[in-house]
Amino acid sequence: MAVNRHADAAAPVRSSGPVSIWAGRHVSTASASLGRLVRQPFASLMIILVIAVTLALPAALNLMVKNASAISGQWESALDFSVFLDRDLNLDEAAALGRLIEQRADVVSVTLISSDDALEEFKAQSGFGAALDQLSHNPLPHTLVVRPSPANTGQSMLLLREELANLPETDVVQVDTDWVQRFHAILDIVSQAILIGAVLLGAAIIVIIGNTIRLDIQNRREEIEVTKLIGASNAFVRRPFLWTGFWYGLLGGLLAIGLVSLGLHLLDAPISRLANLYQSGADVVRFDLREIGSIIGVAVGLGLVGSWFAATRHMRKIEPR
Amino acid sequence: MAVNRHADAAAPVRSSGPVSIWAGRHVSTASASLGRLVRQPFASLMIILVIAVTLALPAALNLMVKNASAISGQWESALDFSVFLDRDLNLDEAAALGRLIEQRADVVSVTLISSDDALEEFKAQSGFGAALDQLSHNPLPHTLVVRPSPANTGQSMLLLREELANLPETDVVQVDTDWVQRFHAILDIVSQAILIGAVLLGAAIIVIIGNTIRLDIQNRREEIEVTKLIGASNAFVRRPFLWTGFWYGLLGGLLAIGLVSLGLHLLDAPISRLANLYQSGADVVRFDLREIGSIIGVAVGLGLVGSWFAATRHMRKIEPR
Amino acid sequence: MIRLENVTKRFPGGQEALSGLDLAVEKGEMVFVTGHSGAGKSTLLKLIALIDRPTGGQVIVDGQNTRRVKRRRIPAYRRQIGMVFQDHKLLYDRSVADNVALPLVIAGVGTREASRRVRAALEQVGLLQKEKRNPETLSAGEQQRVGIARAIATRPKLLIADEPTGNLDPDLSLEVMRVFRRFNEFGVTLLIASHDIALIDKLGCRRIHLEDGRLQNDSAAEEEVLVVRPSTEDRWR
Amino acid sequence: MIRLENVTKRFPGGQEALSGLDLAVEKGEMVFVTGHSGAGKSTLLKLIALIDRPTGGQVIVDGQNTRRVKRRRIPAYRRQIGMVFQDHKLLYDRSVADNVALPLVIAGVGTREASRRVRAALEQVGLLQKEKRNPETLSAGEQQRVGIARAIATRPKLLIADEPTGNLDPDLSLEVMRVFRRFNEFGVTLLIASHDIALIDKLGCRRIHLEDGRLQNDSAAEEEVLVVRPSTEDRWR
Ligand SMILES: Nc1ncnc2c1ncn2[C@@H]1O[C@H](COP(=O)(O)OP(=O)(O)OP(=O)(O)O)[C@@H](O)[C@H]1O
Ligand SMILES: Nc1ncnc2c1ncn2[C@@H]1O[C@H](COP(=O)(O)OP(=O)(O)OP(=O)(O)O)[C@@H](O)[C@H]1O
Ligand SMILES: [Mg+2]
Ligand SMILES: [Mg+2]
Repeated sequence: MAVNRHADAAAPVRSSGPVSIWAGRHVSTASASLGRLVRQPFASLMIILVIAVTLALPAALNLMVKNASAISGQWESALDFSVFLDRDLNLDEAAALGRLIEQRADVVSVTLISSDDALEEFKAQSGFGAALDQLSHNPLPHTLVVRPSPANTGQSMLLLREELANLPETDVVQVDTDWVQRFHAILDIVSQAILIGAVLLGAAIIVIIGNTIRLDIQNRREEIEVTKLIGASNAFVRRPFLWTGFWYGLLGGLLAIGLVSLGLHLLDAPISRLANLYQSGADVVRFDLREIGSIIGVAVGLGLVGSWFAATRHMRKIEPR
Repeated sequence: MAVNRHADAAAPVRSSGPVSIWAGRHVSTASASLGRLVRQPFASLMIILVIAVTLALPAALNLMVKNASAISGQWESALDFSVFLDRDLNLDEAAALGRLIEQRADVVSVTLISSDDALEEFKAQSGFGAALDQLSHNPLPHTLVVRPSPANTGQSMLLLREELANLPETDVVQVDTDWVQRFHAILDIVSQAILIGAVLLGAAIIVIIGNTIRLDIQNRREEIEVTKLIGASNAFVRRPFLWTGFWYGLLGGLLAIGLVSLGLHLLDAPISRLANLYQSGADVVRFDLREIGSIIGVAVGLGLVGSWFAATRHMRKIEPR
Repeated sequence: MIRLENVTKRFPGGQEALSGLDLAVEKGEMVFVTGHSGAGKSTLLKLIALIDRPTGGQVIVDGQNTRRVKRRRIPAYRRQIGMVFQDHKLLYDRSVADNVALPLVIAGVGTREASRRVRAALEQVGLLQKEKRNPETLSAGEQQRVGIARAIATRPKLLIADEPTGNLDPDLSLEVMRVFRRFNEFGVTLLIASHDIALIDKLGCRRIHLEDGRLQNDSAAEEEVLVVRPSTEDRWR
Repeated sequence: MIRLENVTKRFPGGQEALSGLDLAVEKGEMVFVTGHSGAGKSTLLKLIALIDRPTGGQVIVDGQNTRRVKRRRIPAYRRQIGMVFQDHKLLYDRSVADNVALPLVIAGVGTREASRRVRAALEQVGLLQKEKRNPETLSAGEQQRVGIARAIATRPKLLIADEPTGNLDPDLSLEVMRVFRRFNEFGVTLLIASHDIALIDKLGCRRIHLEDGRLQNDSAAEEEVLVVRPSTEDRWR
C-alpha cells in the first residue's frame, strides 16, 4: 500500500484505458456542470448577466472607436493647409516644391492649384464674379494644398505648419486654425479618455468576472473540501469548476455580443445619417468574426482562469500544513 | 407560553429599554460588520473594488458629458448662418428683419453686419486689399449673422436654414453646411450612444453590485439559517447584512470617486489645452459636492437594497412551507 | 404542554415520516423519544419547534396551535423553546461564547447578564475554559456540548434535544443528562430524542418509541408517569 | 500496517491534542479507539489519513512515512484509505448514489463497475431503496450510513471510521459493526473511534483508550491480540 507504487495501489480498482477515461470524464463533467447551471436558473442568469454586461462595455467602446475613426478619416479634408507661395515663383517651381513636401512623413498629399485656377474658382465661389473681371492682373499666387497625415497630433500639426511657413518659397500658410486645433485637442482628449476607459474596463472585467467566479466557487467550497478529503487530485477537483467557468464565459460572451448588437441597432439610424453626409456609402462598422471570436475568447479565458485560481486557492487552504 | 403574549414570553429575560437596545445593537452590529470586512481583507477588497469600478464607469461618463457640453457650447460660434440679404434692402430694414428673426425660439442671437463693414473686413482678411480698392461700388450686401440655439438638432437646423432662405428679403444663406451637419450628426450619435451607455451602465451597477452582494451573503447562509432557527426575527437576521452592504457601498463609493478623480487628473493636460484654445479660462469640470453625495448615495443604497433582498431571499427559502 | 393530534408529515417526495401520530406531554415532564434511524424522531421535534409544519393533524404547544402561528410570529414562538440540533448548527465565524450568547442577544438580554448566563451554561457542559475558541477547533463532542449550552442559556420553559449525546462518551452523556434532569426539576419540560437506551433506562423517564413514523410504544401507558411538579416559587431562575 | 512513534500534535492555539503517542496496528487487525470527548481520537485518525500532519514524531502507514508524502502525492495516498467522517461530509448537491460513487469516479472505475459497487455498498448499510434521494432529505443516521457506504465502496485495505455509529440505534450499530467485521475477515485493517463501549465489548476487539492525548490503556497488552489472518486467496474481492 506504499504511496509510491500508485499503479499497484489502484490495482483493486478495475479501470478502462486512461485516454477514454480522461475524455469520458470531461464529457460527463461538462454536461454535469451545464446541468447544474440550468437547475439554478436565477443564480446562473445573474452571473452570466454580470459577465455579459461587463464584457459589453469594452466591446461597445471598441466598436465606437472603430466607427468614429472610420468617419474621422474623412474629416481630414477639412484640415488641409493652403500654402500660398511667393508671387514670383513660377508654376514648375511650385510643382517641384509640392513634390518635395509630399515626401514628408507627416504629409499625405500635396495638390497644386495654379494662380489662374485659383482665380477662376474664387470668381465662381465668392460672388464677386463681375467685380473681379475689372482686375487688371491676377492678385492670387500659386497655392499648394497640403493634406497632413492623420497620424499627426495637435503638436505635430503646429510644427508642420511652422515648417511650411518658414520655407523661403512660402508667402503665407492659411488654415482654419481654430478648427484644426480644436479638432486635434478634442481628438487628444478622446483618445486619452478612451485609453483611461479601456484601462478601467480592463480592470473591471478582470476584477468583476474574477470576483464573481470566486464568490460562486466559494459557495461550493464543501464540494472542494469533501472531494479532496476522499482522495481527489487537484486536477479532478478543479475540473467541474473549470467547466462551470467555461460555460459562464461562453454564455456571458454570447450575451455580451447580443447586447452590443442591440445597442448598435439602436444607433443605426443616426450613424447612417452621418455616413450619408460624407456620400460614403460607408455602413455602420459591426463586429467581424475575429472580434466575436476574441470577445468569446476573453470571456471563456477569464472564466477558466478565474475558476482555476479560485478553486486552487480553496484547495490550498485545506491542504495539511 | 402562548405566542401572542410576546412581552410575557420574553419576560424571563431581563431587558434594558427598547431604544437603547436598538441603538446599542446597531452600534455593535456596525462595528462587528466592519471588523469582519477587515478580517477578510482580500475578499472585502475584491468586493469593494467591484463596486468602485462599476460605479466609476457611469461617474466618468457623466463627467465626460459635462466637460464636453461645457466645451461644445463654444463650438456653436462655428455654426452661425450668414444670411446675405437682397442688395436693395437698406440698413434699417435689415436691422428690423434681424430683430424679427432674433425672436425665434431656435435662434439665440442675430448680428447685423452692414455692407460697408463687410467690405472693410473682407479687404483686411482676404489679402485682396489693394485690388478691391479699384472697385467702383461695394458688391457686398448687408448680412445677418444668425446664431442658432444649441438645442437644435441636425433636422431642426436644416429647417431653420430653409426658412431663413425662403424669406423674401434673403438673397442666399451661407453656412459651412458640411461642418454643421457633421457636427449635429455626431452630436446625435454621441447623445444616443451616451443614452445607451447610461442604460447599460445602469443595468451594470444594479446587476453587478446586486449579484456580488447576493453571492457574498449566500456564503453566509449558515449564519442566516442558524440565527433564524434559534428564534431571530427577520430584522435581526438582516441587520448585520445590511451593515455589511452599507460598508461595501460606502467604501466602494469612496474608491469610485478616487478612481474617477485619478482618471480626470490624467486628462487634465489635454482638456486645459482645449480650454485655452477658446481663450475661456474654463477649467476642467470636476465633481461637485452634490455629485459626490449622489455617487456615495447610490453606492450605499445599492449596498443596502442588495443585501436586503439577498438576505430576505435566503430567509424565505428556509421558512416552513 | 405538547399535544399532537393525528399528526402526519409527508415530504414532497412522497416519503411519510410521521403517520397519524397522537401524543401528549404534560408540563414539567421529561420524555425521551426513541426509534431506529429514520423513524421520524427529528421530524417530530422539528414540527414542535415550528421548523417544519405537519401536512396533516394538529401540533399544539402550550395551548397554541402551530398551524395558526403566522410567519412573522415564528421567531417569537421559537424563542420560547430551547433546541439542541442533531448537527449542532454552530456558527464558525465567532467564538464559542458568542455562539452561546446568540439567543440571548436575540432576546435582547443586556451584555452583563448575557455573559453571566453564557458562562453558567458553558460551566454546566464543562467547556468554560474553551469559551474563547472557535467551534471549528473543537472536537465533535465539544461542539455538541456547545449546542447544548446554547439551548439552555436562555432558560426556556420547553427544551427539545435531538440526539444530544450522539458524540459523547458514556460519562459525559450521563453528565449532560444530569444537567437536563436538574432543569426538569426546576419545571422545564424536556423532549429528547436519543438512541442511548441504556442511559434512558438508567434515568427511568417516560419513553416514546417510534417505528416508521408511528407510535409503537409509550412507557407512560405502562409505568407511572414521572412528572416533577414545578415548584410554586421558581427557584431555578 | 500503522505505526506511530512518539507522535505529538499541537495546534496553533497551543492546544496539544496528542502527546508522545506510540502505537502499532498490524495488518488485518480491527482496533477501536476510545476516550472521552476531546481526548484526541479524531486527531489521531486525521494524522493517519494525512488530513493533518503531526507536529512531532512519525506516522508510518504501510511502511510509508506520512512526513515524506509530498503534497501532490497526498491524493493518491488518501485514495488507499477508506474514511468515515464524524460529520459525514456528504455533498448535498447530488444523490446518495452519486455520493457513494464519488471515490470510485475519482479512482477512474468504469461506470458499470462503479454502479455495481455503489449498490453493493448501499445494500450493506440498508439504504439501497434511497439511492436516488438527496442526502439532505435523509435522517442523520441515514446520512451517517451513506458516509459508511462511501468509505467501503472502494474496498480499501485500510478503513478508518470516526464515530461511525454516533447517530445509529443499537440494532443498526451492531449491523454496521458486523459489516466492518466481515471486511476485517477479508483482510482489511480497521481503526474505529467509538464511544459505544458496550458494543465494543460485545465484539471483543482490541481497544486503545486515549486520555487527554496520551495512550491510557491498550487491551492488546492484556488480552491476546485478535488478528484475523488474511486468507491466501482474497475471497472478498
Ligand atoms: N426533507 C425530506 N424529504 C424527504 N424525506 C425526508 C426528509 N427529511 C426526512 N425525511 C425522511 O423521513 C424519515 C424520518 O426522518 P427523521 O430525520 O425524522 O428520522 P430520525 O428518526 O431522526 O432518524 P435518525 O435517528 O437517523 O436521526 C426518514 O426516512 C427520512 O429519509
Ligand atoms: N484545529 C484545532 N485547533 C485547536 N485545537 C483543536 C483543533 N482541533 C482539535 N482541537 C482540540 O484537540 C483536542 C482533541 O480533539 P479531537 O477532535 O481529536 O477529539 P476527539 O477525541 O475526536 O473528541 P470527540 O469524541 O468529541 O470527537 C480537543 O480538545 C480539541 O479542542
Ligand atoms: Mg434524527
Ligand atoms: Mg472526534
